[in-house]
Amino acid sequence: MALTLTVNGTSHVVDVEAESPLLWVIRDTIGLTGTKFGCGIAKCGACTVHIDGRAAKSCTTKVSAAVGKSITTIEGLSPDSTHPLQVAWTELDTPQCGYCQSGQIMAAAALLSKRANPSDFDIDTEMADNICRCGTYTKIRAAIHRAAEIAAQ
Amino acid sequence: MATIRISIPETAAKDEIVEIRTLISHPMDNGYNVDARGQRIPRHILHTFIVTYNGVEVFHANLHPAQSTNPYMVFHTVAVETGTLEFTWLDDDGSVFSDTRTITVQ
Amino acid sequence: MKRILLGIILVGIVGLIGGLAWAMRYPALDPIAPIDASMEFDSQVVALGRDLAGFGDCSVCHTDPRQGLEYAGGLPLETPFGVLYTTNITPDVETGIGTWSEEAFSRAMREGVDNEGQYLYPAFPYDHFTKITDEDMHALYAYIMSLEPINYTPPENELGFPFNIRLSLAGWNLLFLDTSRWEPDPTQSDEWNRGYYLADGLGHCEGCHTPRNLMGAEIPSKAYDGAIVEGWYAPALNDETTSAVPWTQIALVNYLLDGWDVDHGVSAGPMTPIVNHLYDLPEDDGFAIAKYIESLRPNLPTEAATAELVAFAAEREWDPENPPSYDDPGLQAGVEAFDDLCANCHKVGGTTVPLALTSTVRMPEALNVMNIIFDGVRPPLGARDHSMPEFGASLTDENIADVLRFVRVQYTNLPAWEHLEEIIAEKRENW
Amino acid sequence: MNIHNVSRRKFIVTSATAAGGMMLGFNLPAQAAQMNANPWELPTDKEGQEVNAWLAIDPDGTVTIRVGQSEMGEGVFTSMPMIVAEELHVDWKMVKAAYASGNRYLRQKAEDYQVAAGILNEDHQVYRRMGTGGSGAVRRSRTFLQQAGASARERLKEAAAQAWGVARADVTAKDSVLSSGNRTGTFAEFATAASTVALDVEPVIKTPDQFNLLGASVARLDTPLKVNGSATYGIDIRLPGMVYAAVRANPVPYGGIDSYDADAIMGLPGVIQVVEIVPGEGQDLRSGLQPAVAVIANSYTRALSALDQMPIKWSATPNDGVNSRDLFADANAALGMPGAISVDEGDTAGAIAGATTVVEGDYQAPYQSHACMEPFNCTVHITDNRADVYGSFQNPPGALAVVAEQLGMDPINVFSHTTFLGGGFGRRSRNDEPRQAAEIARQVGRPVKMVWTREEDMMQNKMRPMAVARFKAGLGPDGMPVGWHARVAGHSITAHIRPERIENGLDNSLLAAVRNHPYNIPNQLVDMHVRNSHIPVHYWRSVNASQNVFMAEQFVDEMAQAGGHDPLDFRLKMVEDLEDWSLVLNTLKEKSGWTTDLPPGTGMGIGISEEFGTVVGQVATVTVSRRGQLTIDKIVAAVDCGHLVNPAIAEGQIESAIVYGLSACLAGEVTISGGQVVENNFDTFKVLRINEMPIIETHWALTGGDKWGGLGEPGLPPVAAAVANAIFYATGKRPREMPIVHTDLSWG
Amino acid sequence: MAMIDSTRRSFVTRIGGGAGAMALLTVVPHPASAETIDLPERESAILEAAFGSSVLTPGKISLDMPILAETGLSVPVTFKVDSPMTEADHVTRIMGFAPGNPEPVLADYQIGPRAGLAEVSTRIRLARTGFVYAAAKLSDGTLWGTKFSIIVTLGACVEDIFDLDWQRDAERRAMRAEARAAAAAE
Repeated sequence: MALTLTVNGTSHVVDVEAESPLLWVIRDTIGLTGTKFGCGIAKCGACTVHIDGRAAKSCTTKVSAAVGKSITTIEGLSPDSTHPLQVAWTELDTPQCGYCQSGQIMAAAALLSKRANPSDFDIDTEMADNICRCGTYTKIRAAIHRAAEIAAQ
Repeated sequence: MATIRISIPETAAKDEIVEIRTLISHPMDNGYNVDARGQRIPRHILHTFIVTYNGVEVFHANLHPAQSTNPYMVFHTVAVETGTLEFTWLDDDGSVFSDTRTITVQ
Repeated sequence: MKRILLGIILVGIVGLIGGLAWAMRYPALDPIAPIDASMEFDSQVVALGRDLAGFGDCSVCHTDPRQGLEYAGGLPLETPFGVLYTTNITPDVETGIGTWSEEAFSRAMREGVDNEGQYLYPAFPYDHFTKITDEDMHALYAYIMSLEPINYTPPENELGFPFNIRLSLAGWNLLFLDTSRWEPDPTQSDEWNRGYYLADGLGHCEGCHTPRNLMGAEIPSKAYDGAIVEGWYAPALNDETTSAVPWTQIALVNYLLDGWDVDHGVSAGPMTPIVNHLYDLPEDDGFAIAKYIESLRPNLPTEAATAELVAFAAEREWDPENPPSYDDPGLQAGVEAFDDLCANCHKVGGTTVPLALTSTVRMPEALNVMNIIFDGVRPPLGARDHSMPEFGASLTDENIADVLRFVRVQYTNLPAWEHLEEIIAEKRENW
Repeated sequence: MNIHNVSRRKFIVTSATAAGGMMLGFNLPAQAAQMNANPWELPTDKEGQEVNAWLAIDPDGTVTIRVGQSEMGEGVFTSMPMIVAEELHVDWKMVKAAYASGNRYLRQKAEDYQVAAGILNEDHQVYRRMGTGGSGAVRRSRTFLQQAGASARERLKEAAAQAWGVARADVTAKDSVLSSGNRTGTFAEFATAASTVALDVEPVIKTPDQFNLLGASVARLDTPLKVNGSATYGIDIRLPGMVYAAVRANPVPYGGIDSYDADAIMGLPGVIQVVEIVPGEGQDLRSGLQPAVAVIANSYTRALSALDQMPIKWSATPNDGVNSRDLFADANAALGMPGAISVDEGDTAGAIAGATTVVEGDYQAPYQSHACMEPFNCTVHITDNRADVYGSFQNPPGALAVVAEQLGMDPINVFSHTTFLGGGFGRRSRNDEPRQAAEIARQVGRPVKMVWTREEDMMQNKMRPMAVARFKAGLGPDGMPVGWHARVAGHSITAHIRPERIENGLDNSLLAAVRNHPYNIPNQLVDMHVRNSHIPVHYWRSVNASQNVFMAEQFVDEMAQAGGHDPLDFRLKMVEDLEDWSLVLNTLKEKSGWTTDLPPGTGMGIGISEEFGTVVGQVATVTVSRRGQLTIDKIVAAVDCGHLVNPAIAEGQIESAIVYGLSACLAGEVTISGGQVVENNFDTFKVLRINEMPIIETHWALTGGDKWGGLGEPGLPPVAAAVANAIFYATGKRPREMPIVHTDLSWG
Repeated sequence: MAMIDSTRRSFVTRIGGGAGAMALLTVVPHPASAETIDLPERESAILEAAFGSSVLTPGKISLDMPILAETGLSVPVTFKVDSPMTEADHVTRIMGFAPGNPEPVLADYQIGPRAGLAEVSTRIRLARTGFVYAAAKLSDGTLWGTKFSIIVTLGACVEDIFDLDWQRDAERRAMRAEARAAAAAE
């Protein structure tokens, strides 16, 4: 059936089943492949997007539940990678293989909106949903602190 | 019993060169494979493949462990006369597999 | 919440009349010059103070996570008559309690009166802290005074008339404050008494787990019956408990120190910071508190009854091979929503606690399961691989109501939860 | 299990970057992307002038350097171009990267200047080595990449010299500028001439002391693409007219399909067809095609939901009864019998019999999964007599060969396009999946992207082998070993992939880090048993060393304790004639503040091993509560890989290997039940998360010289041993089994 | 793909811009620049026994096989000899060799004029990257040969993955053995 989704500020009319996972509508139907598929059961965080500013696992979110809401993906975080997190991520060369990093950055953005100056403990518990098999966690922690600094300036 | 598949034209013009394709199912254990305990699985292959045309040998292949599983062979012969071709494979364990085909030459 | 509002108004009137007479009772105490804690106190005492502050969870209320300035206060506490902001208790001279003498600190903790003699609001559990021994009070003071001073002035309290008049609290103290010192119960073991002291004093467990009367004070006759606090339900710890498997001392130690127990589930909500503090504290004290809490429920179910519930849990756990189905369309919608999301982990062969055994599913209030669906579960320090993602943005309110109805029916034989739609709407509104 | 903690009893955690060691400062501005989001395509739209197969120079001076290895996080898209740039004397800011073409690797032999310089011989392919594995990127490509840069540089100088009528020796090349006296010119100007000019003698490549770019922590070229979601991974490929395939094979690996009801789902939205994959007659299982069934639809989610709803009956297999318990019992039984001998020096049995003290220890490690973050996928597009295969390949020529074989096409007409890899860790050097995609594409007749669910990825994974080991040693009166016997029984990768290399049961790779430990023990006997099951196995990060070091280095600690030695000094004594091992151990001692005198519940442990030419030692500091809660507080690593190309990337690899190793030794494992994998997603397969991350410090202890060791994998094996040995000092208990979660660590 | 100029040794390839259309490639079997095809020792001994000599003149016989194989378990190969296959002038025997295999001989066919065409196809196993050789004996007793370089990818890294570690181990053990011997001598 035809549904209207607002992704990164632009609206898209998509002809998909209401119970399709939002992840695959974003990737296959709309074509934004920055949001990644990692597990399909909301346990790895690679598919994290924002729905009305809150972090959500798009692999287990029905597209029908996202209609009428503002969806933000990694491509929509900033037009030219100038979001403090993207600047900090680049400055510290945080990614290795990079596959999980879209999810990490989107989860970190949701964290920073809740906690402007997160401690290591805050980062550890809030980001525990996002797996990184390359083990870039030390850099992720440092980059979130750096992003908080940049945002504060 | 090993399944054998042979493709050969039924009829051919006199002295026409015909292509023959043969396939026989056989594990062709080359003696270098190992079992779950790492012990070599003894060699067990078809070592010879002979084709006779009305009794005359027209193709003779000595097969070696490098022959892939289910030996597949394509070769040619001259359709000299109507007759029967006999295809014979000889197995390490002494068993013999064979099949025949006839060809009519106008 | 409505009952508490009425209660406070009543108290205000009584307090006003009596208050004037009492006003002279609390003089202001002279401020002291700022002290260098490292010189003043022995490091062992400061370390003990840090542990005690852990048991009292002082930093939980006296820190606004959005700022991340520990002990500097500013955390808004929603109350029916307005918003209270926790105070800055760092030893900062200007904005904190840098000029408080130990006597002033001790008076505030025991009688709810600040350095200038002003009454403090009972949201600060001085009715429990009054039970702290002098030795512990000294250690707490030493620790607080050795904190990093942070110059931060929390926002003004937003209280309407007459509650902004602190004098009215004199009446509240008159009625409900018992400043008698804590006495061990001779009939119990030292371990039990240590647990009792920590739970009743610093731990102020009753602060959440005991219902309050109209005047907002804990009802002694209903100690540990369970109560709704800050949008969560603090479950009953006494015979009123609805947990399937009895809470043994070991189960309580696992839960209180590591934040999860194989027979009861993972801590969530306001309980997580508490278990995270206990995780760091001496294990013997953890065992002691568990001993005391265990004793709150003398009448245990028979082993057969427990075994039956455990069998029920195993039988009801979601089996991917043949999932449950219900004729009632509402429940069946709940089955579908559960299947897409929750059944990925909460299933036979999964690593989660069978849902029918978890305390949250068996509670009389749906608040906790609802909050967990909205906000997920952040992993406690003692069980770092036990976490659940937040699904608030992934589900519509209707989905959540369906799941709650289904969970209650599938995993318990207890009465259905009521007014789900209202609590979900309220949660969604200020989520 | 809990890892890392902020608390009184632990070390006070410093926030911000806790990575210590020699980390060069980062003063580099955020970079624009230095490659195409599709890394196999040109980074610029201009036709660069190719000087040789490795580099082309655009008119604006941009130099596109080809990368032979696959970028899966180990930074080859930065380190390989650095090696070429070092010799080329190009301005690094002008360097961009793109993958070398798998097809061209096939068609073109080694270039003349490489043969003339004696670096390659004429039968080598032009890009020499396009597989990525064995931590070999730098050490196996360095020479011909340096030669590519040097020969291009000298040709540019020769072209300028001829244009200016001067001797080549009077021309200098620096930061993309050629100059002689007052005359200057850019690389771009002389690129065309340089591509045809002939040199009588090829330049000699630099020695490490002459490096100036190599050794600097330049920013990674791929980072900008990885922070805005634009980097293309295999799973992201989108081709016009492409359809999607969701595939499922028998959960018991290599099991067959009894029946499936395609009609039941044909009517579902978007479903196009159902494809059955049948291995060719006699196609040896190692070649990868397993019986499977795929649903083709116009979107992946439709294909997958249709596949989930299609009734499929898997046929019974001879392996339905296989489970981990029996496999371990069978392997442990083998430890009682003499095995195939790999090392036999002196009279080990006699030495042990006559020893003052005898020490024994058994250990065990399970199957382990790669669990790359990017589940398996592959896209194949067949046109009349050409095929294009897109994917995250660790071995592009392999993928190309597999597609050619499956489609019966001449490999010349098959083109592999490697994307970024969402993790490889050895798993993606196996090409069974591209073969499956090719078979689907052949039947579908349209470009098709096949994507595996996480469950399929875990259940059909080619696992890190399981293994058990028994050690026995005799110590002399001075407590030092006089005889050492090690016996390992486990699943052999070689027996699975290249059985003909197993002679009378001996597979040396199964004994990595056991047969070639460096300890100076006079009498040594090392033997092994192959114990394979139907579970396919393949290379996993650091291969067998990942379990062998957990076992061997714990036994070294047991010998030290039995002999009354400090474990670190014990090791130092046995390697005092080895410069690199001694330097690493002494660096560890100093940097970690090594001590075994710690309060109960806290412990420090050591683990050290050498793999792919690199020595890595680690000291772990752990805390265990009385009830057995384990916290990994800190890991200090000391590394000797000889030289560093990019220290920041190198440090990232050590840290990455430590985290990957911790995931595999703390709680993550793969168990087999009913012939199939039990842990098929991240709810049951436990990996380390950020809240379990210890502090990690990496210190370089480089002995330089002609040592060029790998870095992607050697950092992994020591961590499990260091943690296990630390747990012994904290609790007195020795976790003899991986993962450690199986051992009750409660004490006191 | 950048424009590629011909270089002396490598094959001529003209590739359009980008990874787009490809001009047909000519793949010439490895030009045998040498006067004879020399086989490794093991193989030439067998050839000597079978053909009476191991001196092969390049030419007349060709090997048609892919230049790349993944597992090498089932590699299609066609042996083709340019011969009229008449009574007077025909091929009597064709043999194939793979030095990289555990056993040298790949194939051994005896044919004669009755074949009419000297062309045999089959599927063989190859263990590793390297050369495949083919030899033909004609009725006039002359011997002809060719060789073909093929890449086998799977298992390519099997043999060299631990090469550096085994070599380092061997050096250490040798050094220690020497030291022990020297110590014993004193």
